[in-house]
Amino acid sequence: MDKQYIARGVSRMSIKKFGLWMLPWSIMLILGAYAVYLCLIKGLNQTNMDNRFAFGLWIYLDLTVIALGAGAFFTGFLLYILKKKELKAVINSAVVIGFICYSGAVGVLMVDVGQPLRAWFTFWHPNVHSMLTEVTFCITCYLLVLAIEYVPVILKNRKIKQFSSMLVFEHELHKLIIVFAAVGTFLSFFHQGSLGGLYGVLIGRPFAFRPALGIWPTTFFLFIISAAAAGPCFILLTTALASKLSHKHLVTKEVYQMLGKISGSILIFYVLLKTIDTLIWINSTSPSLGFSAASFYKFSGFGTWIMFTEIVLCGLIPALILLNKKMRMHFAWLITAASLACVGIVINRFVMTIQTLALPTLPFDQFLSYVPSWQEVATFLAVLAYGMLVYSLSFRYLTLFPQERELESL
Amino acid sequence: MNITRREILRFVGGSALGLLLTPIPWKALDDSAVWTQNWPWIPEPRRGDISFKLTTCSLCPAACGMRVRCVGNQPVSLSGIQTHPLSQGALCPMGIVAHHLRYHPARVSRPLRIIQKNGSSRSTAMTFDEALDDISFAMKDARVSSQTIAVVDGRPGRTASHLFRQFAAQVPYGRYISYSEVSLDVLGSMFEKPIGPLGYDLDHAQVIVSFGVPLCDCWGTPARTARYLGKKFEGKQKLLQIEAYRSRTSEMADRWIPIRPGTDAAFALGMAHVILKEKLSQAKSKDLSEFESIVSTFSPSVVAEVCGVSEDTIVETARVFSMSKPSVAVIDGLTNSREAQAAVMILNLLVGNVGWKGGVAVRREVPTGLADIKNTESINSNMYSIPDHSIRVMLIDESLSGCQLSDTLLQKKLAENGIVVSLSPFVTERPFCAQYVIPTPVFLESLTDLSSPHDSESSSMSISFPLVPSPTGVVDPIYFIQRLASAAGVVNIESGTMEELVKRRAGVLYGEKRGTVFNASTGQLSGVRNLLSTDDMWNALITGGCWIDSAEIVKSFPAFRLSAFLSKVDINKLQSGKNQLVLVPFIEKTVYSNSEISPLMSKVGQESGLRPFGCRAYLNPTTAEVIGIHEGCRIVLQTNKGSMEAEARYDASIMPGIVGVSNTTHPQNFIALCEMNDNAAICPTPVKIQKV
Amino acid sequence: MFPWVYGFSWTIGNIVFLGIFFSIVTIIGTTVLISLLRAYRAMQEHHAEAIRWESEFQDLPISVRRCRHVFTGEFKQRTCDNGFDCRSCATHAQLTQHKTTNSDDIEVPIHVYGFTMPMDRLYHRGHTWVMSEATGTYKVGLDDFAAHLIGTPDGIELPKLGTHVQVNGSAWCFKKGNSAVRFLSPLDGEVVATSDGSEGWYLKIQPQTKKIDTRHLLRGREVAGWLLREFERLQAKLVDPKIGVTLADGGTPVIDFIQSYPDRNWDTILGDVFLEA
Amino acid sequence: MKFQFLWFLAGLCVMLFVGWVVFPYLLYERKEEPLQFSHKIHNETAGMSCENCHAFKDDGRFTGIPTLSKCRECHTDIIGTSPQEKKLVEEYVKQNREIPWLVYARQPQNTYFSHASHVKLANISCDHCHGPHGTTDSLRAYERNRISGYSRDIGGSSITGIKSASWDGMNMNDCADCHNKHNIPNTCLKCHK
Amino acid sequence: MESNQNKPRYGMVIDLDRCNGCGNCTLACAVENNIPPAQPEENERTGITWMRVYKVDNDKPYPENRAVYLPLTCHQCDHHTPCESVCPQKAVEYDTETGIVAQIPVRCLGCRYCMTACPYHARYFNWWDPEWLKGMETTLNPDVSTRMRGVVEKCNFCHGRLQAARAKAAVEGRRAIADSEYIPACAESCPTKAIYFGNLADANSEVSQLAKDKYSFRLLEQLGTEPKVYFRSEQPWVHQKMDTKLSAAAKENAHG
Repeated sequence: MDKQYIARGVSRMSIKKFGLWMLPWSIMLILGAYAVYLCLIKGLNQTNMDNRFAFGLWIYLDLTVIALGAGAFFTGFLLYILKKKELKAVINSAVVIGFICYSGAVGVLMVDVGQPLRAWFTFWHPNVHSMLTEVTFCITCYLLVLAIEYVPVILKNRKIKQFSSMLVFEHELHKLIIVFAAVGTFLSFFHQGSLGGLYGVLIGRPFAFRPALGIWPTTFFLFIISAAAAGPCFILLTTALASKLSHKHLVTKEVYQMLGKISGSILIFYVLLKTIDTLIWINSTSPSLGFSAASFYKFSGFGTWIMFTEIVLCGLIPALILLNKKMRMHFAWLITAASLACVGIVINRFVMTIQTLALPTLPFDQFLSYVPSWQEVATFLAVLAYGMLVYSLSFRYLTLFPQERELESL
Repeated sequence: MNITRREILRFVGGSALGLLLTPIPWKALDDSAVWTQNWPWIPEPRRGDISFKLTTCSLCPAACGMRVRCVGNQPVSLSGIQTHPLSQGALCPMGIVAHHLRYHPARVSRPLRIIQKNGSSRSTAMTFDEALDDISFAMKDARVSSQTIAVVDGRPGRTASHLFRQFAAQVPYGRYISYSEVSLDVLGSMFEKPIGPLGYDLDHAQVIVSFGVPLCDCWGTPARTARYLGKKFEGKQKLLQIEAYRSRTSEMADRWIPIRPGTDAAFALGMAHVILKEKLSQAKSKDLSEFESIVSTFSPSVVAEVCGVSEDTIVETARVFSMSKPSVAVIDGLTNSREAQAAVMILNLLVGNVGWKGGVAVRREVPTGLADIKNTESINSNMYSIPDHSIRVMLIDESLSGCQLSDTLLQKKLAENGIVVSLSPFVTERPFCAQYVIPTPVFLESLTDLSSPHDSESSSMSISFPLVPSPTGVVDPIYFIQRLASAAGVVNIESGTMEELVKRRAGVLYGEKRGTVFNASTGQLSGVRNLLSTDDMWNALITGGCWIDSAEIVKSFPAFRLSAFLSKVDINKLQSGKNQLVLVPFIEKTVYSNSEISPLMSKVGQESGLRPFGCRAYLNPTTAEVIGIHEGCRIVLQTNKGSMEAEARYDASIMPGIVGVSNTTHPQNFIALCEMNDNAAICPTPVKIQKV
Repeated sequence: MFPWVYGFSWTIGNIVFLGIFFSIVTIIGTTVLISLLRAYRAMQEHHAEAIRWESEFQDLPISVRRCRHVFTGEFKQRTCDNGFDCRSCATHAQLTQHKTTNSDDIEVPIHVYGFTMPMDRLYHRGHTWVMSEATGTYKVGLDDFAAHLIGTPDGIELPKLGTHVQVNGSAWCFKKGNSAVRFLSPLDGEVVATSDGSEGWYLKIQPQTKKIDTRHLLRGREVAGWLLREFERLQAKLVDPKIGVTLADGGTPVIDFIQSYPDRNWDTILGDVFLEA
Repeated sequence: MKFQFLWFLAGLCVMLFVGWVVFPYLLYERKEEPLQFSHKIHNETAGMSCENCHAFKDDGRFTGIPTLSKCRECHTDIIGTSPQEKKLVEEYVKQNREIPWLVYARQPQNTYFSHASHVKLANISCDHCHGPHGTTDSLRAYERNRISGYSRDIGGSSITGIKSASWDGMNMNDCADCHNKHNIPNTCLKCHK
Repeated sequence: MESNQNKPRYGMVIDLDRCNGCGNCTLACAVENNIPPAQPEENERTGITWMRVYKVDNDKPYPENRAVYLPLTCHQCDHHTPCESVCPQKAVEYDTETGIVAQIPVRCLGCRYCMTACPYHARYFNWWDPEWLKGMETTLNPDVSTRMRGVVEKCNFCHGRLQAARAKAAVEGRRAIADSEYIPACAESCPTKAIYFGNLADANSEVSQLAKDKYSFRLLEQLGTEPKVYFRSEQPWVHQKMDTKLSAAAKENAHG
């Protein structure tokens, strides 16, 4: 029925089945929309955030998805700048993922701020010394870039490209895609970093504070590298997931291998730096602010195990797996390692956001915990649902994996 | 001509470009942001001339001078008058927000009839005259059935009080019941003849032994704490706080003596025992021998056992108390049994603090300038002298907050068909037992004279003068009593408005030519005799000033009986229930007796946890761990009188084995739990705790 | 944000930060604008067809994009990356330069699997042929393979007379079932006559130039090799998973494949055969 | 080709018209002052000076527009012939109702402005910000921005925000410009409360 | 950025040994600054209390348990003001004139980054729209604007009072104000005179004298943000708990 919209040579499930698949996600989205409505109309009292937990689930979510969405810029960078042709097989998917992550993040941010109608003040009266300003500027620009990168993928839809004008525009735009790849890389570099800087500059939070290299705290660079490491892993996982769900080979083994390899080599580098950074923090930074590093881990549930899990279990180990050719060849290992790596990043963002706020700074203050309200969770899930919907639609009607037709005809 | 899609698109494209070249998008963006900056649905402060007016706080007998900041005629904030001789610029938390009292959600502006039906109460508005008719009918009925008609006055010594007494004196079966929150009444009634109004002269005391009185927590004059601290740091005054809970006062005190709750009497008598044994007393009591026999059972060893302190502590305290002159022992009237109050007051008598500067001051009456009433039993009886279930009509003057009257006690004295008429600005949980509520003006609306604080050496008088008009429908208590009197055919009751009467009183004071007058606008204290006219006096008094009587040392006293109230004291009773969990109230009364005085009170309770609020039970961590409940979990407090749900909070400042609950949080269900002493005051109650 | 906005100051921070921001915005803006303008120009200059072919060719499976010189065995394996336009292909030039034209000139029609391919014409990779006429116009038609593959179309969409067709641009369309097939034009020129194919041809085309460049068209022996491969591909596609290989070699093939194998994915097959992505 | 562009131009022109003519007209709602007050008459005929009504109080506050009591000082009864005065006396003075003036220069509640420091210390004349208001014979209509709710005088008469005079426009930028000119520090708390 | 020579640096010294935790300061502050009362759901973590009194105890069991009441407000950090640098749109500003850290609600977009940056938790977010009892809105202070939902606010040493003092001075033709003319509501309302307020830049002022007192200390001094609120207590355990210079010195002596 919607055949003329589906690319030639690839098979998709029937429109009915597709509808059924979309249904739960749509419901989730609607529920989230309701939660958002509540937050905008009644105010942020709908959340469980408080004066101590000024940041909550949402900011954490933003940090995470943006880290995982880094695959978009990084793949683009590898493909168009470093000319890694193999990655052409996933670039479209990467772009869509990136677009989803960033638009989702920006959307949630708009709910998270108390006065969305004043959000543009940040542009009008920017305080360029604030990491958040850097983040805001870069993310909005980069979202624009991603949108533009998304356009050709859409225009390539079998039906749309019937219109010559569309096809021609796509063609011309695609010729210049390298420019966007370059700009995207530049922007991502800064906002991924600034997200790290966001916490690194908090002199008032000795748990997060890090000394500056140049004008940026070390977390700036750690975030960039960790994002670069996590991005490909996430692309790898999503691709694997997509091919699992659609029972198809979408890309060749080599592509998986390559993604894994790249990610692994960056990850090991990250783990190294992270370790050094942590050691410096334990032995110099934190004591100089009058806090023994140990004092941060004496609270139930938030022991040193987190640090271990983050750096060793979900950092070093996956890195080694990915770097080991034999294990990498083994698909199960590849997936495990990739997942671990992503989990590692997720934990890192959690520690930076939630643990930082949970820890007391005043000598007479206590350790506080926080449980998000259903409105927060619903909004969170809505972003997930939104991602699922956009990705499913794109997967069905657009060519996310150029190799698919080839692999199918075999 | 027909327009193609293409053409429409072109048109739209053109207008889109055009739009960007117009101010519309930018102006809209800007103005919408401006709109958020003036959030339409939040109130905007009124503009107007700023002025400062002076008056006196009428919330409690402390009668603090107040500087009222007004926008136009609207009071917007209150602060103290630094030069004020009594309040010295200090206010209590209630005083700080007293100007919000007018907007109390439970404010009433029409007389109400309240019908109680199985727990729930339904109120219907009625006219003033209807209310008057109903009440006078009940009074007639009382006359027929020869039942008591009582007027309860929580703030004696005012002009209004005098009218109440006139009323009670003349109406058949009338009783005027003054009810002051301090234990000095008990002391007074130990003498054979009344010796005039008493007051603690805390300022000149060298040693203060306080039995759980929140002296540094806005008890009495809010300026008290500052004065004490000043003396403390100069080493001129010592405060010994005897209390189970490490309260604010204990923190400030020089010495904190933790004793088991409810054993104050034992401790005091223990001290008496030492004082007598060590011949530290020269008291000439008629019943000394009788008293000695009672006290003999309270040897330090036994008392130490009972109170959970060391013998030395008792001995030492007794010595310090009796050897350092002047010294004074203080205990709170509302939260302690009468024998406890008596036991402590005895200490004052034993070491001869009464009438001694720095002890218990004997103050002179402040003349009212109104017709005298012959001193019959009907005008100086107290709650206890009234037989239970005898009162048919009970008028309670609650137009001024400050003094808490135990509802349980009222209920006890009320006849089955008895009715309670509350003269109150609100219907809060306080007059919940009333059948009629006569709306009265609140602070800043009402004119009233104020009697002396409990904690000053000499009598004083000040006037709370209205700065804003009271809402239509509210009536002044004296107008009500005058109308009721005429309805009941009482003839000799003072006529005239409050202002006239109070002005008359001021005139009389001026005539007496004694004492000094403080003029807040000049900050000057001047002798009355230096004033030019009664108007000077009046003007000074209605603008935050006050008249202070000159102190005089009383030479001779009537005889007194020490063992008057001790009949019921039984060491074994005090022994009992030692190792069980007990429920005790936190004395938060001074601040919280009217916690809804302003919704801003949430800042010191709900929003900061600074003061106990809500249904929270505070336990010592060790106790809590023994019972196995963790911080913040919901628990049920189970006494043999009932049960109540609460949230458990750890507090290391509480004695193990105690569950502390603020006596101000949801009083009904809390009070229902507790056992009452003869004073109908909450006393430590054995309690069991279950998790929800 | 701008110097005239309240609170702006010429600090290094502002200059650098906002400088970078504005240059990035400019870059993004101009790039989009450029591609828009280019697209507009391309449309004006009728490059649409060429561009479409270029982009479609990129998306064709490699199996389809074989170089013609593989059919003649000159290469074992080679994929064309020039959109089947040998006119501008260096490799093709050097491979063909020393060949004498008559070497592979043959008159007799070739028969492969019962398809007849007359040699009096040149073949396009999209299964159309060109035959010159005395009048200087060129006849364009479908080859036997295509004819058999499609059988009788349900409908034909022919270009208006006077339309300008170009090499690898779409020339005319068939409707078959619910899928449409467009045929690529083998040469540039103006359509002077059209026919429903009853006489074997569909278009008559008048090229601008007297002499037309036909280097990109298949001729002579390579036609056989080409058709062989095409047939193999078709066979592979038609293989019924259950039955296995059918249509015994030799013998005359069925007239209408689509009708005889209705359950196959014809959309894809026709796409592969007629070079449509 | 040309024809196609006509459509584009049409769209453009329509929008420009709407944006520059219709929009400003719709944006502001005009309200007449409750009473027509003539500064001219009060200065020239009655020979009053600005300070008579717009004075400072000892606590440093500026009276701004005087309250009814000020008017009452002279207008207890009708002393002139003007219908407006009649209205004043009958509707306000007699009934003791404050006159609900619409203040052109009213700043939002989040803004603090000290006349004292500007007039007494900086010696800025009234008309520098308020224009030749003191010589007018009548009160113009008050224009309220429908979206922001501000008086048009705050944003300035021109929709573009370009000032035609020192008193045209009283928004943050106008204050800031003057402060910068005399390099008075522009700290937020100076003007925001 | 011109030099801040001979400009006032307003600060506080709070004597913990005098504070009895009555809560006057909190209430006076709320009245002065139009802080709305709590909504029913509001609690210690979502409430707005610019001046907030904490009970700090010595972690010892009963009856050794001792406590002081610690009024905590914005410390107006003088150096690397943590909240200022992080605000994306200059809604937070260090006032070079007074050393007071300004929070401008109408510029704030409510991202709450400054709250995460503040080591003292002295910043509060308007989770609810402000609501007063009917009629109570007439008791609002015209010198302070009411804030809307979704913005951050905090103590500014009752800047409205400073403005009033300045205006008064201006009328009298004075450019500077005397220290005595300006005192925040909390300090004014303290019944035990535990809060001293004044100009720290003036070496002779009472506050700067007290600040130099050996029993005075600052919270989290090691962060190097130069807070302008000092605390004072002669009780050793307080210094231990807050781990102040004094307690450090004491430890030194104990060892050597």
